[in-house]
Amino acid sequence: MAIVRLDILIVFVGSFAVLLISSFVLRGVKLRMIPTVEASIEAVRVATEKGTPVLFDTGWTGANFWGNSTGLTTLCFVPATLELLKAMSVEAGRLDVRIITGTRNPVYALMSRDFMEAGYAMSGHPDRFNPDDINFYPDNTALIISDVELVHRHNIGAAVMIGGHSQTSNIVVYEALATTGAMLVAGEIWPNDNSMAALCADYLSFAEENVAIGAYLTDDPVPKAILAGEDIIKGFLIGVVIIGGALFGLGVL
Amino acid sequence: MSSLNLSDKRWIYILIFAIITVSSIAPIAFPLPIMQWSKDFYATIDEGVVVDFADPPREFEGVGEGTRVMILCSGEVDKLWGDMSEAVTVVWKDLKARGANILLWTSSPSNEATLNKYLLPLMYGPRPQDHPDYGVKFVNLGYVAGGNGLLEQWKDSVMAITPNDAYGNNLADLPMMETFDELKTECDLMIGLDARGLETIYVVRFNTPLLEMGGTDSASYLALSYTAGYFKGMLMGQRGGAEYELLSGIPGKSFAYLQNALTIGIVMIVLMVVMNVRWYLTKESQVSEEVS
Amino acid sequence: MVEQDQSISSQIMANLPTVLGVICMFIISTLYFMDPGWNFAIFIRNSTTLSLPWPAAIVSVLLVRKHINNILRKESTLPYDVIVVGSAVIIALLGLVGGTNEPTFKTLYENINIIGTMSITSAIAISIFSPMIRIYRAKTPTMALLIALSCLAFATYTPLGQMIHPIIPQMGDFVQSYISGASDSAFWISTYIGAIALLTRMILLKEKLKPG
Amino acid sequence: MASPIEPLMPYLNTFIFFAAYTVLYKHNPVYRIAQSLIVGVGAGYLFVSQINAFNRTVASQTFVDGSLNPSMIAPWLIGIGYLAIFSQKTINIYRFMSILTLTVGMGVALPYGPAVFWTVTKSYAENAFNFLTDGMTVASIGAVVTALSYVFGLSYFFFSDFASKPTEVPRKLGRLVLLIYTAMTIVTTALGKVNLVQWKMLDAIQGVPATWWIPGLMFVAMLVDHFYPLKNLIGRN
Repeated sequence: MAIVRLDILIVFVGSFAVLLISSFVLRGVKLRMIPTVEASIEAVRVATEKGTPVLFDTGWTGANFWGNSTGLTTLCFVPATLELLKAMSVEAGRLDVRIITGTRNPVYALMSRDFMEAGYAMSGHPDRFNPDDINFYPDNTALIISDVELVHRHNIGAAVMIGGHSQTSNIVVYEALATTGAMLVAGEIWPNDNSMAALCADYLSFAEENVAIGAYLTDDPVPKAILAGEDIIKGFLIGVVIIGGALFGLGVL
Repeated sequence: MSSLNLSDKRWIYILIFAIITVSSIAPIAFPLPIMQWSKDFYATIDEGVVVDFADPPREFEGVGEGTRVMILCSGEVDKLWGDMSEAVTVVWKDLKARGANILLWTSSPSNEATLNKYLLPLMYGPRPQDHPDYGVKFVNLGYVAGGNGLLEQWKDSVMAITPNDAYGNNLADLPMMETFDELKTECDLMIGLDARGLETIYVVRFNTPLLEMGGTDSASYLALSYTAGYFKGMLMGQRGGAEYELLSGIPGKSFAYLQNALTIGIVMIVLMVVMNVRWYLTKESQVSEEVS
Repeated sequence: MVEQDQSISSQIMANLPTVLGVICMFIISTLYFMDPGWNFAIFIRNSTTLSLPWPAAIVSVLLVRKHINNILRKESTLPYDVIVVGSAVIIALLGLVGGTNEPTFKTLYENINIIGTMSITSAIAISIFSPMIRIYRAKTPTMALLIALSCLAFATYTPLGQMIHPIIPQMGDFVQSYISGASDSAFWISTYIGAIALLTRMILLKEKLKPG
Repeated sequence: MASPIEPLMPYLNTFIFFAAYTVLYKHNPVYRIAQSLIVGVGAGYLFVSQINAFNRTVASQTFVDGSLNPSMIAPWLIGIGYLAIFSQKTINIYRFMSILTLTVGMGVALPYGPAVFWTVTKSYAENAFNFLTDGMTVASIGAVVTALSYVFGLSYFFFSDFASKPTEVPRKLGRLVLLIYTAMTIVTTALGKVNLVQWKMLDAIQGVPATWWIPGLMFVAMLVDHFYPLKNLIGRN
């Protein structure tokens, strides 16, 4: 049995080591805000004022075995968006407003049922949870075409769309939301999808900000310290480009 | 619904459909600059490339008689076919003309259905399995589930994991597969159709030369892989098809799409400028009204 | 100290699925660095992968059940619920009786879902043009730059740029290949780092994957 | 063997393709019919394909030559475990299965993150100063622009005050780099996707049988409806 690419293995183990150490050392470091966290809860209030449900669409976010690095980021959206869904459900339960979800991932559909039910229960109004508001669709096309229909039928007043949508199809739903004048909170896994969110969304978070949402929803200092630790890895990579680049250029390496 | 007036955005939709219809009826040819990644794509097929992520480097000498080319239809080709059709067709024709041995895999039923409906009948007739090339110059694995995890396993042996092709033939009985089994060493070139993740499995570990084809905008999310050198060339969209037609001299139908793109491009630039000028003039007149 | 130990052990027991999941995750990860892999890791990976049809089948049934309930309740969407249920049942029967190669089963899927997919994907174009015309106003330097870059991109990716001057598509090609490529890298790589951080939080049981 | 309904398929697929566009006019029954068909057929297809997949890979392999194949027990147990979500008493079994599925998926892909960020960064570093050896060419200038853009882009994502405050200028440049990407992506996406409309339009015009009259008819119907709402016809009957 041979080890393949030892250098990647070292970076792999090193990254975890840095973040684990950061979880102790960097507690209390101040972090910048992520706009979509507060805005998502605000979306529930906006929908309440308009008297419409909130659309919560996460697209393909969920369990996958794509076995590539983009599959990894998709998986990492699961805990973040589920925590957000729970937080929104608490507010929705309190304000008696429906959250209509849209997902094309079976495991995520089942998990969102669990998290949403818990959120409504935490609001003190478990009876306001309706499992039929969790919409699973067999593929991305069914998801998008049905979302558009739901937006028009319910005249949706606010939407939170944080997840993944095939081939920037998220913008088809955004365009439908524009016709109802809905508030749009968005963040996408893929950078090209995120460009569409940048074009249309009222509140936008992108890349790792979306993965970090769970850490922002808790008062625990440890997750935030780990987020601060990410900056050390980014700094290291920047250093590799600048210092390593100079050394390569000068022929030292 | 409000009445249909000039500021109604539905005019935009009507305008775009009108442009597409006219472009489809009467296409004309245009001067076309060739993107660097398309030149790289053709150069890799024509002249070859060196891949040196791992030691020792691998030297690929271009596609010739018997070159083992695996085509991995593992992205969202079902959604993009209308933007990839001509590029895939012309490249496939070129590979056939050069005598390549082509192994095809599709990662989802809908991708398989798309190729079965639109590509394979064009290349090998209504029943590809009955074509004389089948088993000798072309093998279709069809849809095999497992995504890139499957590719991870195929690196050691295709036949050990997947004993049959798309038509139920035993792979071991097909002559082409005798030397096309252990992908990490026996695949000379991979061409991804909107495929992702191949770089981490094959390129960085086994120096497999990798080319990529996608829709016009696939370049936006695959740019990393080209800029970082994993992809040795890319061919994007119907425009990529037109570029390859020019480079290879193989005739095709890609240029029909360029007239549409040109008209849309001009209209969009004009509209953006006009709307901005209108906005600026409205703003100015509002300011002067306030001053007076 | 004893109290702390107890709290750690009780936390582990309370989150046993997450703890076991994290252990499995690292076991599977080792496969990337080993040639060949080890059997136990392959066993876990394959078992989990092979079980995936279950949740997909369950939620498909739930979807149809929801529309059946709508029919029973005579909701306003009744005609459309009938189409959903009817088409799902017909396709399921065709596939279950005739197999997945049954010609009618295949052709219905190709001519409804695959073409529907292409339709929705193509609708993206119009959904982009519309907000571009609606939103792009040079109110700030950033917006002015966005508009200028959009014009450059339109000129680069259509024959227009070449017709005006060859330098235009060359500029567009440069921006796309180098700046956009690097930007794409920064985007993905920051997300990968975010993923490692998320998994670190999971190791410390700060992301539990279950509510409450 | 072709399906007996095959001759109808060109009409059906043109109807589906263009029906999805009618929502641009307004929410209407044609769109609803297309949407319901896509959802229904998709659900039925998914159900069958999952049963087929499980049958092919697990059920048919559970007993080999009459004896139990132990490696097939786990997929059965995990799969059946998902049914536990429907009872509060057993919900923890379901949670374990779903967490296992997620974490195993993460485990497969986890090393690819560092594999990408390390090899990409290394590759940018190796080429950044190529202009020293290769002179000022488009490729060597491109390499240094790539390295700088990457550095700026990455610095935009700093989370903490200790990192982001001292790097204010690179972060602003990083925002610019991301903006450039966004602008280019929006345009290339629009141009790419509009090709799909043309592809279908060509099919409708040049295909056999020609089906262009279907979107034509839809357009006329919408135009008529605009001036004389078609639902009046139903209402008067």
